[in-house]
Amino acid sequence: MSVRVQSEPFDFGAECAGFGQGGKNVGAVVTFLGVVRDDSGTLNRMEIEHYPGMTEKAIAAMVNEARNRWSLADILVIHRHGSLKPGEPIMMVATAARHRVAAFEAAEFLMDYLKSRAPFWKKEVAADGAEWVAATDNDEIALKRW
Amino acid sequence: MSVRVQSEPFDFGAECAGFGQGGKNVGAVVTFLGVVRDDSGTLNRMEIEHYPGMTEKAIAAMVNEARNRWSLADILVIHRHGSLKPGEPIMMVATAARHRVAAFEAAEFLMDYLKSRAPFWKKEVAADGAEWVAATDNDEIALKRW
Amino acid sequence: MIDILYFAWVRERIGLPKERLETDAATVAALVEELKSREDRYAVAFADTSALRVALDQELSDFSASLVGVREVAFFPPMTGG
Amino acid sequence: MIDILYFAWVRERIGLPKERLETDAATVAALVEELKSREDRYAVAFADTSALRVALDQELSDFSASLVGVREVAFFPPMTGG
Repeated sequence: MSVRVQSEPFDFGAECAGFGQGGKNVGAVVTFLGVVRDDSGTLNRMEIEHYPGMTEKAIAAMVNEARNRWSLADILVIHRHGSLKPGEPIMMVATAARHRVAAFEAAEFLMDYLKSRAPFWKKEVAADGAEWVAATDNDEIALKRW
Repeated sequence: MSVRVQSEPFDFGAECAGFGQGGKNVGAVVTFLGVVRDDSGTLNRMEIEHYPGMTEKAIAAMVNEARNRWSLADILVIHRHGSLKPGEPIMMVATAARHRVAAFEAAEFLMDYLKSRAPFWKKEVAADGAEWVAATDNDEIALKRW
Repeated sequence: MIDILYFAWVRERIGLPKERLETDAATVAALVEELKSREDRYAVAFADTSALRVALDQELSDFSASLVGVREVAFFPPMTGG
Repeated sequence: MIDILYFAWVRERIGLPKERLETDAATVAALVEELKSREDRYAVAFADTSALRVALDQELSDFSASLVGVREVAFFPPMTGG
């Protein structure tokens, strides 16, 4: 189990390469990568603010909850903060389990909770101004599934 | 969009490395890796038989169906056949989309269909004998979600 | 002439992966009856067709389907890919 | 003495990330009222507390919660990680 909160980029391919594949009882690995989108084509950068201390605690609590709910051989969460360019990796989640359903569900659970319960805030900085990304009702609705 | 049916191993990390990350409108990548499990600790190898010709057609049909149902920037499916050792990658699926829900759903849809609608058959060969893996009721139930 | 393919334990029970047959069977079910009457190994392989799947010209089908115009029939257990 | 932290647009509206305060406020809501009465920028930032979240000692809480024993209060908009 590993959680990293960092400003540095990470290498998604390298993180995926060996994840969860050591044990005899791992049959399924799911990974999720979040990337800075540039829908308008005018994005200069995305700035991600976070709450040092609380961030790590909140993610550790989600990871523990996932371990309680599903039988998981391994979990990896990486989330960046600071200034990111369009196309750069923001964060990733990886889960390893015996069966695909547990691996998928745990990854989606972690994503839904990271989205609206980990203290990160995104600001989109474009040529014509900066705007904080607003949380949506769907973010809260997604949590009701769990 | 890419589908590969092959006996050769593939490199999961290398496949993940650049997948779906070129475009401005990709915000989410989901990947799934299936690995040969060895629950009993006695597995010698897994033999995967397939139906050449039908396999490629069946997977292409699933990929097209996924593209119709979700807005996807990219899809990758790799499935091996032949003789595999415990711990070796069997297959992988990757999806890229604007949002995480589409990427997750499309990946799960493809997995559920690959599981019971692509013509592959697994045989577990252990020291004390060989056995064809049986399909389970859950495999069929999983399809009802879509 | 029709090509008949067998996979997984169907192939093992019948003892061959493929054969070519001249048949007048109008449906998959009729073809199965014809095969079962030939030899025991077919009777054993097709003993419970509810445990089997059939593909006609590489598309999943069912045992009541017509064989008119069909060039390739494949019999196999439920798939276990992924 | 209590540490008060502000994040995202709450930080921008108030104009600072952190301050230390001596307060007798018994609840988060009372602290918010005290802050709002100090200066306009607080009144603007806290105009609609339904758009805000609060954490007490780095755990999500709510505006009716007691401040007894609390060392660190943080105000911020709904999170947008992932």
